Amino acid sequence: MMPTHPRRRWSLDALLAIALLIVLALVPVYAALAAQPFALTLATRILIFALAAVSLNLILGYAGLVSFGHALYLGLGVYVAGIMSFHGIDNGWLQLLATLAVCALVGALTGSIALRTSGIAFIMITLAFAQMFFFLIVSLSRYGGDDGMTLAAASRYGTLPLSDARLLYGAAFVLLCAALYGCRRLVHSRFGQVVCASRLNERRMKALGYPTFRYRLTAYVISAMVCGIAGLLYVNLTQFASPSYMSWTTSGDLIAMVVLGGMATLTGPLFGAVGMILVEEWLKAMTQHWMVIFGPLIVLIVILSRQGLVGLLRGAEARWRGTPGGPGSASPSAAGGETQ
Amino acid sequence: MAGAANLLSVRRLLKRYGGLVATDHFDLDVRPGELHAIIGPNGAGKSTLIAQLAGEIRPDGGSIHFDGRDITGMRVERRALLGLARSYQITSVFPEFTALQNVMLTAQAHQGHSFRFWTPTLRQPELVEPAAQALERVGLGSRLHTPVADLAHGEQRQLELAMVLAGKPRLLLLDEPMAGMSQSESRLMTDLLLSLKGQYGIVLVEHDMDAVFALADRITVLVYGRAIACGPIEEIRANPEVRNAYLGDEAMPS
Amino acid sequence: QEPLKIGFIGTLSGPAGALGQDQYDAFMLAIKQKGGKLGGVPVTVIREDDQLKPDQGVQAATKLIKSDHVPIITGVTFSNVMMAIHKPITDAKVFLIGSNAGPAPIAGKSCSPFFFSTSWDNDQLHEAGGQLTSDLGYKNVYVMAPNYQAGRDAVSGFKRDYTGKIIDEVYTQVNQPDYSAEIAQLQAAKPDAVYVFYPGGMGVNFVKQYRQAGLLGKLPLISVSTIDGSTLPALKSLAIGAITSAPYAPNLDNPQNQQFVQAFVAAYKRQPSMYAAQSYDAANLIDSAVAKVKGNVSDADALRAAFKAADFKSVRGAFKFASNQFPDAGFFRVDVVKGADGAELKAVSPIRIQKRANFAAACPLK
Amino acid sequence: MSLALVIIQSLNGLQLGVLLFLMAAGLTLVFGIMNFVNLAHGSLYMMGAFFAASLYNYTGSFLLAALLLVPAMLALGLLVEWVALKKLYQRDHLDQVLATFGLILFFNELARMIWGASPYYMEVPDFLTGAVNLFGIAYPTYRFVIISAGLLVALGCYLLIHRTRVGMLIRAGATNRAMVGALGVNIVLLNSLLFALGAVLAGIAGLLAGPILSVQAGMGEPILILTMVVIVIGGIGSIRGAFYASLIVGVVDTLGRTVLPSLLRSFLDRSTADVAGPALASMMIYLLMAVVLAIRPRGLFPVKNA
Amino acid sequence: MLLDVQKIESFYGASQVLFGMDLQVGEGEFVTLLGRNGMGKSTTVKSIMGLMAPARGSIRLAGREIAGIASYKVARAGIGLVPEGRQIFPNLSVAENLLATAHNLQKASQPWTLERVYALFPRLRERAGNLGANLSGGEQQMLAIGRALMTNPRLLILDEATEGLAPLIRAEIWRCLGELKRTGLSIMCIDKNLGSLLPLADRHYIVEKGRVVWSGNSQELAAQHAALQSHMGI
Ligand SMILES: Nc1ncnc2c1ncn2[C@@H]1O[C@H](COP(=O)(O)OP(=O)(O)OP(=O)(O)O)[C@@H](O)[C@H]1O
Ligand SMILES: Nc1ncnc2c1ncn2[C@@H]1O[C@H](COP(=O)(O)OP(=O)(O)OP(=O)(O)O)[C@@H](O)[C@H]1O
Ligand SMILES: [Mg+2]
Ligand SMILES: [Mg+2]
Repeated sequence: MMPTHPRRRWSLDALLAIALLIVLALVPVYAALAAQPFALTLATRILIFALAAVSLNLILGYAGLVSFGHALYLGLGVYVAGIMSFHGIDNGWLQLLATLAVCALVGALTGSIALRTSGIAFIMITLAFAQMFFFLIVSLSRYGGDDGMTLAAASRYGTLPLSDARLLYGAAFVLLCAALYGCRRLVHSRFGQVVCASRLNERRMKALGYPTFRYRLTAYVISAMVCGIAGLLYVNLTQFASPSYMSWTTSGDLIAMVVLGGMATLTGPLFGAVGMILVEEWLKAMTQHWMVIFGPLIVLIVILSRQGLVGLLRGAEARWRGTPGGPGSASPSAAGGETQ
Repeated sequence: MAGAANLLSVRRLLKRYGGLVATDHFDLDVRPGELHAIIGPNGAGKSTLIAQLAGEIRPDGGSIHFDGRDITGMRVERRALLGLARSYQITSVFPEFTALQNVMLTAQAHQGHSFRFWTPTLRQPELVEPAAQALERVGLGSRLHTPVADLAHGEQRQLELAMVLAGKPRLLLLDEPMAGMSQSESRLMTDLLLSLKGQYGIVLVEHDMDAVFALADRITVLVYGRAIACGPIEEIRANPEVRNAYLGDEAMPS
Repeated sequence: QEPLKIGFIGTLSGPAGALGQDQYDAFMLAIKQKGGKLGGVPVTVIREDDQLKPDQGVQAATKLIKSDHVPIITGVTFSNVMMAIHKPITDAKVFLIGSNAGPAPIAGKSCSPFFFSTSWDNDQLHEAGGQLTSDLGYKNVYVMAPNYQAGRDAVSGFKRDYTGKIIDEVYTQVNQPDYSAEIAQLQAAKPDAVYVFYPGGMGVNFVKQYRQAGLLGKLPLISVSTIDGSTLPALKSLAIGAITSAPYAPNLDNPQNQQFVQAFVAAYKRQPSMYAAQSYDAANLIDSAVAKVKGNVSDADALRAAFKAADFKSVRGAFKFASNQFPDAGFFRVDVVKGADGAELKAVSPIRIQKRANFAAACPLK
Repeated sequence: MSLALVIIQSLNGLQLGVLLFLMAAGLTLVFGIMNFVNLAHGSLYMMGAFFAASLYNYTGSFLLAALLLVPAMLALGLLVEWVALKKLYQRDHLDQVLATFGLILFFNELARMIWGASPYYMEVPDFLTGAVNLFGIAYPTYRFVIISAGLLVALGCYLLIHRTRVGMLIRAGATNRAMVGALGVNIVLLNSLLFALGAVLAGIAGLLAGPILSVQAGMGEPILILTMVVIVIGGIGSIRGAFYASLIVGVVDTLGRTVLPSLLRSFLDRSTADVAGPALASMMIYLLMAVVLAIRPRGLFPVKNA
Repeated sequence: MLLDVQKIESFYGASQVLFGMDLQVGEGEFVTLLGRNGMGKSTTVKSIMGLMAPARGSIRLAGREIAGIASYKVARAGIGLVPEGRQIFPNLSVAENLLATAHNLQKASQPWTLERVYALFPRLRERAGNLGANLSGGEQQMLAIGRALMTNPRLLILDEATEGLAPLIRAEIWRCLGELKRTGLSIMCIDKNLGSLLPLADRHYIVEKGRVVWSGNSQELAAQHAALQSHMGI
């Protein structure tokens, strides 16, 4: 007997996300036609941060591990590429491999200590590890220390250098789409279900026979590795490696993107990254004291919406369709039950 | 009485909280297929005992053997995979998951490791089917896709049982499964447990004496962490010490 | 006439926002004084805040270059931002007129024909400090700086022109709030004088605590980039008695500076800092160069030659570019003395640096 | 290092610890006991310092400034709580992290708009200037004031939380707000007042730190991170834990800064030691925290509950 | 009439749970709510207690409208709650649990004290210094009752009054409730032990799908027991 599934239906937020991806895919065309190369740079930044946010969402949203130090892995990606090219290794594949290896290693090491704690202590210990690496990089004067260092040469994939803006953009776009799709599969897979359920009730999962620690650690490591890739792209965008990439405010920005977009939703990090960066740019253009507006705006969104932008969309959709949903009713989405 | 024939045998189990001895050199044997009830006043140490059997609390002394194996120091998740399944006194499920997903988690736990990253679980019949069957068995067949948060208290208790069953357990540790149920539902649950009886070893902790007397093969009475009596129903009912310490008038045949 | 677009990048927000603000205000003052024009061409300044984040700096630079198509960018407060944006800007053949940060590499092997500085290179600043300390006759000095590149540059620069003995050199954490432990430590070492480099808030912390330990006035304190126009308002009389080595002080006795200080005070109700002064110089440098090429900024070679001539009056007095396009300009002993609003900075005597920075030699430009 | 110096440095460590505790106490009320992650506590500290500095500069009296500061911070705390945070108690920590992150941005910029971007002036009051001579090293009198103020606050907080009925209610409310309300306590008001009390404590920390530190926008965050490290090491929600952890962190940090470099020099060559010393010293407390949490995941003095 | 609930309707999000509940509790009366699981008994209690606001309908306590007001005001007006699932404060000791919210706003002449509660539940005295989290389930239930009594209510509401209690203690609780009733306290009780409730209670309400489907006194209930049992599953 195979029970019937609830009917599949594209939700509003999924449709909007697809529309957004299509718009993003057209940015290079626009940039070329309108002679606005800056638009491409901005959009690349959005894609890269969206990728990092997707990786953070995996542990923050689905696994319920509030990491306040995720910028660490962004920074590791940046510095692995930076240091390798400093020593004349600009082979992109090698850099990618090294980034993945380093992030996995650091993730496994710090994760296995951090995962012993939970709640606020977890928030703090992830922050502490990020700070430790921050200070470590600051003291490496050979690689620029606090001042950072210019990327000696862009990563090269065969004959293709990532310093080509359009190539970089393409790579970021493809990787983001892949990450989104991968995340969707992952969350509904056996592994994903275990990770989500461990967030809801870890003790019960143990009683069911799951060694939860290793599943959560694996999720943490996967997330670290994906974020490392974002770092690798980022250093090619800015052509510069700086310890400030792994400062705690960057971690805060990433959290803001995930939460404002909608935690534990597939599309949330994408909306979050796009929204945050665009609003920031727009406010900056308006006033020097943009943060006086930006800060309260964050507070306002947090208060008004429990599920971030995606939550607002779903609420609107529910009202429009006249079905129960939105805040108040328990949302199965967080369990990975959405858009099966 | 001891020996390999016992599914579970506990010897001189000891647990202290500061000055309080919650489990005091406690012995217990559960035969395969036996329903063994544990009763006793509040704070006697029943939940503490169950938690030690399940592996959530580490005893300070004594031994626990399951199916001839010493599991005294074994971790919770290993015990669960051996077939030791427990339910909680306070309902403990995954509120944001649907009923089906909850039960599928149990099934999944017993199908090897879960480092499988790609196929959606809802498209894996080897998970969905046993889960749906278990739900059917406890009477939740129509609630498969209801998020658990929307289930009533009693239904959540039923779900709790379905989760236990889906794991192909060999010994059930049930801590007050009737708690918070109305009489009719208690009766349903009693019937359900009756239908399971004989297939699994069951350790039942319960204050609902109607249920205990309807179900138990043997009863152990726990007072201040110590077993003061152990035997078949009639023997326990008749025991004046038990009546004094625990039953009061309720044990009178009605 | 098509206005000339000039990009300004500075640290305008965050704790160090005052520095960038000084640079910006002075730059705008110069333009205002010239009727909204530089070199006879009307200018619009496009302002970008790097938030003291290198990636933000790069982003701002990219925007200025690719989207606004500016031919000239000025400002840049901090070394790390400068390191990040130097290459992208000069690679795009856009002129970068730095008015503060001067990290060693861009004065040396990474120098670029498109980069000019109206300030100094980091080492130069501290060579002057070392020279001053020697001149004052202190034989045993205790040296302190924050533990980052600029701090280490500071100490190595100091050592180059200081002839006495360094009892100990101590590197403290960046943005450390409390120095009481270090202050106890240095008292125990019994030096003749203490030399420190603590820019921004760190300086305020250090000097306050140094004063509270009763040391200021007893144990001479020589500092660089620690007590300046941006931090003095927070210290006021607490800093009286400190000696500093600086490229600028509001009381420098030249006509250009006198009118600058007067105009700056009138416009912004505060004394100009060295950041303001250097940025004012940058504006005047651009003014002179644009005038020389008659507003035709598209001819890069001509414009570069015009910059190189440095045909303007610096508020620091004599000013010319060395081969690496960093200035040969004055440094001064500047004391903190009792003044109008509690305390003011007063240049006492010029410092003659013995040796030129050795970076110019490393720079391939001639 | 001589014995005298060791004593002085321990005193310095103690003093830093007490300063940290002043922050940690207020934060523990809000963060540990109300179970509300308030990153904006650093901003309240900053506002306290600015208020105190302005009041002091305006009235010319430190004591008067201190007196006026309390109602000012109370009002600010109530306002912030009422406008922005009231709705967030029942939300998860993440929403709180984020909203208060937004508040940090707001307050830093606000301070910059009101008081300017450069550090703001504040000095030690005349009657507390001067230094005591300890073993030939001048030790500022004002530091003793900080130490005693911190100890007083520690005692007061401990008594409030553990010896009064309000304390019981506060602890009860941390785990089950709805139930406290259903038993007849105006938990909304209680929480507002508690938050405001946290703000006052932060303000007092700002007041005391103002004369020795630079009062400027953004001054709250470095100390906030340190304080949170303290709280986590001590065990979240425990005033006692926060107190001991503050002292431990203060001493470890101070000795790390002073002893470690000379220690390293004794067996590494000078230049390596100069690089490694400060780097290690700056990572010291984070290492300490990692070690503590690896061994005792709930901190040194965990609060016992479910 | 002490408590008068008229036609209240309550929702969780968009799903309606109460469809016009009506019930009354007189001064000094002992009333029970019966019904299968999930029928809305606890929701009724929460609505009365101000823990959720009913969308429609009125709730009067001694003539004063209390529907929708904050729960602490309801409590102060004189309702004491023993909630479903106990909800004692895990990080407070037993004594603190009792003292923290104690008050006597109704000016009861013989207010509840620690001593009286301990006399009622001697087990609690033994465990007085223990944290709430470290109590057994039954001890927690006793504590929850004691805690409600310490607010000196005029109306005591017990949701699942004896859940998880041993038979002896259960009997003890029934005896206490009887005694409390004699002192003039009004009681509203939800419990499944009909046998014990019948001699104690004055009137009964049977709840089904969010409304009252039967009400009557104990004799009537006893008389119709069999029929009601098969229909309503009480
Ligand atoms: N962590 C702990 N620390 C101290 N004492 C504890 C702890 N856990 C339980 N106890 C005490 O141990 C005794 C046994 O508790 P347990 O929960 O096992 O009782 P129980 O038999 O299940 O009672 P009930 O039937 O009421 O659920 C109780 O007196 C309880 O207060
Ligand atoms: N927080 C909630 N969110 C959504 N639905 C809820 C919630 N709490 C209860 N319900 C639903 O409301 C209905 C009534 O619940 P209620 O708890 O009032 O029943 P009850 O009569 O007290 O049952 P029980 O005897 O099991 O306690 C149930 O169907 C339940 O699923
Ligand atoms: Mg129990
Ligand atoms: Mg109920």
